[in-house]
Amino acid sequence: MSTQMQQLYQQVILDHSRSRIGNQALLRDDATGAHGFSHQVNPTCGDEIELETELLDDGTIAVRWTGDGCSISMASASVLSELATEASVADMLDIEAKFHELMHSRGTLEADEEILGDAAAFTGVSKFPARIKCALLSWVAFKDALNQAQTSLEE
Amino acid sequence: MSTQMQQLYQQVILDHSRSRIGNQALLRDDATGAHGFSHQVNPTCGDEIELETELLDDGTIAVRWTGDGCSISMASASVLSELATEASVADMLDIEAKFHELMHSRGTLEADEEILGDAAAFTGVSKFPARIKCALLSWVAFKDALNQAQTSLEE
Amino acid sequence: MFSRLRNDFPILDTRVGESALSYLDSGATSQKPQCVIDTFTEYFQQRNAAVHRGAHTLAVMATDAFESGREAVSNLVGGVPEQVCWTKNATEALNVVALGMDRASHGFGGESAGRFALGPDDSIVVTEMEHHANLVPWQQLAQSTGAQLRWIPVTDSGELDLSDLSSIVDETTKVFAFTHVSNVLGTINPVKILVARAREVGAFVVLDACQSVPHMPVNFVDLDVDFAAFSAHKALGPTGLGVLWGKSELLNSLPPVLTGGSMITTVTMDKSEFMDAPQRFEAGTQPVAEVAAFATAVNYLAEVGLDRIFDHERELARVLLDGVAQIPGIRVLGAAKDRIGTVAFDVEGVHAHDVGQYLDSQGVAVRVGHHCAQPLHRRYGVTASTRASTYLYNNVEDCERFLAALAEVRPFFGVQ
Amino acid sequence: MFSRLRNDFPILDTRVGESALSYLDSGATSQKPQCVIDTFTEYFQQRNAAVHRGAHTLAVMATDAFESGREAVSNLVGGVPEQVCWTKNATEALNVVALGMDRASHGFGGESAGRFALGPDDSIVVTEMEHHANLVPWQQLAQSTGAQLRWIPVTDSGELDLSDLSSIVDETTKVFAFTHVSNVLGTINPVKILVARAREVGAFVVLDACQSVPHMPVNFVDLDVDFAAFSAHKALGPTGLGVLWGKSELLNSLPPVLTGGSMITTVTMDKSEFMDAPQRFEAGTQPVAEVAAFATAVNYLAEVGLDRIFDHERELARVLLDGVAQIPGIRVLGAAKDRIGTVAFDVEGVHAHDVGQYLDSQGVAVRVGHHCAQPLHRRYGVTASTRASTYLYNNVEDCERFLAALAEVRPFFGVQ
Ligand SMILES: Cc1ncc(COP(=O)(O)O)c(C=O)c1O
Ligand SMILES: Cc1ncc(COP(=O)(O)O)c(C=O)c1O
Repeated sequence: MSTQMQQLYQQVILDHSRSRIGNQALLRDDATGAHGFSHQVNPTCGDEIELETELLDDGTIAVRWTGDGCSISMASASVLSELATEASVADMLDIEAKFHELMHSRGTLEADEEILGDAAAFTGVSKFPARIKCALLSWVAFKDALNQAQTSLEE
Repeated sequence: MSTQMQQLYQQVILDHSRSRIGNQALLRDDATGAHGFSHQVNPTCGDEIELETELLDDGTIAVRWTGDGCSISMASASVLSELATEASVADMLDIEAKFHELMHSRGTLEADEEILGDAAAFTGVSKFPARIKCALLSWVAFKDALNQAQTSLEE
Repeated sequence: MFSRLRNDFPILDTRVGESALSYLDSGATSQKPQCVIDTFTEYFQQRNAAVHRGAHTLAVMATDAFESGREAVSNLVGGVPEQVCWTKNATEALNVVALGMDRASHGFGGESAGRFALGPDDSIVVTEMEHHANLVPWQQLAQSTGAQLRWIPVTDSGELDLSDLSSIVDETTKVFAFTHVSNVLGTINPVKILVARAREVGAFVVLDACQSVPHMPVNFVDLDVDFAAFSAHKALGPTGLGVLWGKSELLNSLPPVLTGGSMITTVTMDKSEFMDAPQRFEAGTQPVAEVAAFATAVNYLAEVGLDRIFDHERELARVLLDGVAQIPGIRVLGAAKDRIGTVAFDVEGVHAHDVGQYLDSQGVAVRVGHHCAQPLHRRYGVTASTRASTYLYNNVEDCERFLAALAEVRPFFGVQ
Repeated sequence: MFSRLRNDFPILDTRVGESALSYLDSGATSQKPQCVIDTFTEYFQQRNAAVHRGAHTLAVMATDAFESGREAVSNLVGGVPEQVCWTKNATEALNVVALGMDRASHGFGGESAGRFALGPDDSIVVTEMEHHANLVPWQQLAQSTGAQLRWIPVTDSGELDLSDLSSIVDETTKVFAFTHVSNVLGTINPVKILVARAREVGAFVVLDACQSVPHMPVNFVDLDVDFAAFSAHKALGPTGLGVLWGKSELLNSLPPVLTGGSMITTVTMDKSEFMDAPQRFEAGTQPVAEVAAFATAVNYLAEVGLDRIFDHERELARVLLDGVAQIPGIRVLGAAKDRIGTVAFDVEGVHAHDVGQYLDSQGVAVRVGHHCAQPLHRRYGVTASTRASTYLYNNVEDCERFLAALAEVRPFFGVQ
């Protein structure tokens, strides 16, 4: 097995791809409080995710999602959901930006594990251009949904 | 000067391209007897010819044409007109077939001067694929117009 | 002979990381023999020029190369050179037909184009196994004209379900467009039966021959189709070139879609008149070097013999299918007997993307995703599959390397 | 430097019969430097695969090559890579805009496409010097929508006659399509003035940049055009590739014309949704090897510098014009000061075909005919002309050989 493959499929990723934190029924219209929803499709492979964010009173974000996709995309959604339970909105936006940057680094950046947590395990993905979109799919949905949640709060 | 050029631009051709037998006003609706008309365009260069045939009582064909084109196409129309004044319809169809064959021979056929007369001078043209259409333009018009003249006779 | 000709394809000797390459993605695009690559070099070094409009020597040589490509193709698929129109890919070719009919339906092309006009009382029939290229343009035509879009369903075993053929293709049907061979299932469809039904109701037949022409002997005249499309790049030829083949009389009355230079006779500021096929559909500077290279490819295919290629690939298909059947947790999509060397499958518990990635790490190149056939995948309850597809340069070793790697996929991802 | 780079073009060393070659037909198509030819070889030998949809290593390399082509082009002409859509030639690019508007006029593309809809109260404006590629598609659009087609006339000196600009381009004008540089006259049009007028009336600007991008520095963002088109083959690149450049917001709301694989997000049997630009306009397998080769060409051009190429060709133009003026019986079409190295002319008493044939016999390759600009030729009272056109690899010797041969034409045909 090549080291690249081991870097790509870290055990953390394989675990998350199976455990899938946040992978649960969406509340949709039943959700209370400030929430947002996003549906993202990766047209090159048909992978998709539906993701819902809810701004909680303690300042963290509840993330729920359902989706169909490869281990990278599913693990990424799971890691995202886990991070959200412990981070403030500002922290999550920071993590999102750092993760985005990491994914486009083509393996040249080192991940800040302190900030990225389990998401640091995706460092190897950045060397596989065809898989970057997989890793980012849930994050794109998250940013979109969060944006809506914040907007609904302002109204 | 290359021999190919001399073969292409035989003196006969240059002479015909200037004297232009048959190059005269068309009678159009004023024509009497069995006649036909054809308009042909060479889309690659915009050359065109309008050609009229009239079946004469002596069995020959009067050819009148106006056109705009290169020396090859103009000389070809002139030679055609000249041949028509002395040939029967059957002879002309034979000449047309032989000329057509000669033009597509890529220089491999020898022209039958007995039958083709001045048209034999076009042998060199067949080695210039881009010029074959020039040589054939008036003949295509002739065949088309003659066909019409014959049809009008039958009616 | 097939073991020898492998040497003609230099890319097959490249390495993927530390592994040798087993290229099993020819359904997407084929690799090129050195002679095809050399034709490019030779063309650009010795006879590159704009075709048709030139009197100079280079232009004459370029025109020769261009026109002899038509001859090579018509020798391959039947008919005369004038029936071969160049497009940029098969997708454009199919669009030219669908959009030409669209234009005919909106009054273009005069009286002779009237036969191509569709309206709300008409229907268009496709199949559930179509590549998007032979589906979306017909959806667009239906939307534009109000015609109804219908389709022949696919059975569990990956064949067309013809039980309702005569009610799906009926008197309202103006166009029947279907693929000769499925790019996912590998199934070879019974063209003659489908054409016969189209003839009964007077529908035009449009054949997507993308996956047949490269892999088996095909003659469009014998098949009696009205239009057919395929791509050079899947048949040892270059990218950037496709073929629209049609019956001359139909081509000459179908309104052109792309207009401009080299397809007109007379242009005034107000109005233009169009040439007959093939130029009618060849607006602007054409892929001339590509045509020259494709002529070389077609001659190469003819020399090997498409019947022999077909047999060779059928053998590889058997190796693939037998091998895959031995590996637990693999579901092959479709099970047609009449097929080419294309096998798509679902690996239980592992997404196709991950399957493909693992195979790639072993030097085995396959395709993953929906293969531009989303409805067909939906039919089988999946959004994506993994597809191995062969060509004349593949050998049993390629298949075995693929099978060995595939057997390791579920263990690697911890699925049992 | 220009004398050295001539060695990069192998075809320039070939012979025409017994003569050396002076290639003065770059207005039709350019010759290719060896590095562009090598890119083809390298691509097909080392990284050929279908792009985007593949997880395997070859597919990733092919995708990289393909996408880096967009970057090279956007560096050349301005904007970002997503504004660069690949087509098969400039003609297709212009058609995609005109036909996209046609489809918008027939209800395609939803609300956001409404701005592209034309009707009988609207007008489309072109010029009398357009190549058929930028005229016929607009005629078709006018015919399809009932819009009026108008044009800016050309003066005797070969420039646009702008005296009635504000009445020709008026409040009814939805599209103003014009060429940056005439392919016959060599005239460089005052784009900024024309764009300014279009902006006053809210018309979309479509620029035919076929003859400008290869020969001078051009930045579509600075010029503030909405859409622009050019071909790779005229700019040292391969055949089979063109560029449609547009403002992103406009590209994303223009209905696509060619539909099929790789340009959709979701497809059901009934309905499809389309991606944004550039994929929106790239249905089917794209000319990938061609894009890779064109990236090499663009980098080559950038290295030489388009400002220097422009100066070099302007010098050659002067040599040509001065020389032709010395030869009796030659009438040059147009006399614009602001021009590229393109000179078209009529030889009194000798048809252009014969002129070209004679020049070819001396190894000088020029173009003869109407150069896909019949209305412009009619404007000058001729059906055909002879055109010499330069590029960076031409030198003064080419011009002198051309002039020497031209001087012999009338004597050879016995005209005085
Ligand atoms: C000004 C102009 N516009 C459009 C075209 C058409 O380009 P293409 O034939 O590459 O589509 C050309 C060249 O033929 C041209 O010179
Ligand atoms: C069956 C089938 N039809 C159509 C196409 C489209 O061909 P292209 O992408 O070359 O236009 C393909 C290949 O992608 C195919 O396999």
